[in-house]
Amino acid sequence: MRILYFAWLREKIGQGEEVFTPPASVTTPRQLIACLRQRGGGYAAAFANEALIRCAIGQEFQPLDAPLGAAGEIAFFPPVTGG
Amino acid sequence: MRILYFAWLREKIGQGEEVFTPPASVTTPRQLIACLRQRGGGYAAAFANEALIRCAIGQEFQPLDAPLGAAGEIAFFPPVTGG
Amino acid sequence: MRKIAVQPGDFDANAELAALSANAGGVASFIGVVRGDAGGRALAALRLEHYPGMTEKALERLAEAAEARWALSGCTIIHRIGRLTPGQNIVLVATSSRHRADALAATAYLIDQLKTSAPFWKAEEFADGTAHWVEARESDETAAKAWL
Amino acid sequence: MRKIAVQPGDFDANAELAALSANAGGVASFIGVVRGDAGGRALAALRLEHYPGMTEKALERLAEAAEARWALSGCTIIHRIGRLTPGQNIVLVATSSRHRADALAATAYLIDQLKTSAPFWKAEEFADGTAHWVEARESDETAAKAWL
Repeated sequence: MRILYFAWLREKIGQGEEVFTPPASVTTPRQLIACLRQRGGGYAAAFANEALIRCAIGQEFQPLDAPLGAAGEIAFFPPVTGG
Repeated sequence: MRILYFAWLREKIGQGEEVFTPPASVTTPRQLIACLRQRGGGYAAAFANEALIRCAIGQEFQPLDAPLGAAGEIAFFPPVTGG
Repeated sequence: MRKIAVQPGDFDANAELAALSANAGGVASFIGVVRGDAGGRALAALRLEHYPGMTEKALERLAEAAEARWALSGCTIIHRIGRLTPGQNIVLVATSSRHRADALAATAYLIDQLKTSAPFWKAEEFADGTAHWVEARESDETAAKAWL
Repeated sequence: MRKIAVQPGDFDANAELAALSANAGGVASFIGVVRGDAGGRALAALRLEHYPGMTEKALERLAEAAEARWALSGCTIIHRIGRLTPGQNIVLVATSSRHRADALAATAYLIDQLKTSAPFWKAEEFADGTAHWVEARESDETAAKAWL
């Protein structure tokens, strides 16, 4: 699974992209966040407050409790601020 | 008094502007229209249907029954269609 | 900043919008363009007549009303007159503001009001040589009154 | 006609609006510009980051939604990315239609939706060298939802 990070999540984690295979028990973005947070350091800081995290699965906005399914690409980022 | 005509009023009357001193009994644009209509010809054609006539006194839109007062300039025209 | 102009020549939208953008968060605009047809018939040109003197006053008044109602940093109204062919610009209304909602609303307001309260008249020249004066549209009255 | 672009470079508003005006009665647009200050502090620049691939899809979807809701003859969305200084353009949203109300409403809709549903993020760089990521505004959420 390819995981992308944008804006301050990217900065706190220290990279914009990584490949990661979560345990089979991880079936939602929220569970993936919990799993990544356990790595501590930048991950713990980036994912400290779930209320500020949004995600996209396969380049579509999804709630944190959506099924990950067989997603090849998931992205985490703060609420968008373009325009 | 300077009277101006625009759009099809100008075309029917055959001129865009004239100087005219109405009788003292003429105190509103509607009365001025009645007075001009009596000239017949283009004036009668231009002023045949008062519902289509709008006016400005001193370059301000006014209803046909507004007081002419000491207006130096009055204009008659159809409803506006700019933009 | 306010700019009002009534002119035969075209305007430079880039330059006008750039002039408005200084210290604004956003610039909203509307450009009216001569269509290629009217009532199902091919149009050769529009002829635009106005009431010199009164037009400028009426447009200044509209700009004042918009500036009173919304927090604008700038307001530009340019209306062309004379003979204009299909595809040519007729009118530019543009406003700038710190927050986009003000500029978007003020621009819609100004073009709606201009249609019913600035002394311009349009005649349509058709490809077959005939011409007629455009009649005022009820829908324009309705749009202008919706802001009251 | 639909044009969607995400690019570091500036856009030519004249050219974009002229391209939309063919066979339309009117062209409405909104241009977002980098302000000179934020929260009372002098701004040196904005840095704009996006999610390549997803952004273009999100903007296409917004254009589709606007085209379904209003009678548009054209729709253009250009959003810049990278480092932009005060006074520079950030985004152009422009639509054209036969009747002005469609273009005016669709333009306001598109910029309101873009603010909450296209994956762009802004960081503010201040004159004193500090920088921070802009937080999403409640008012943008409210504006976007008002169209539902």
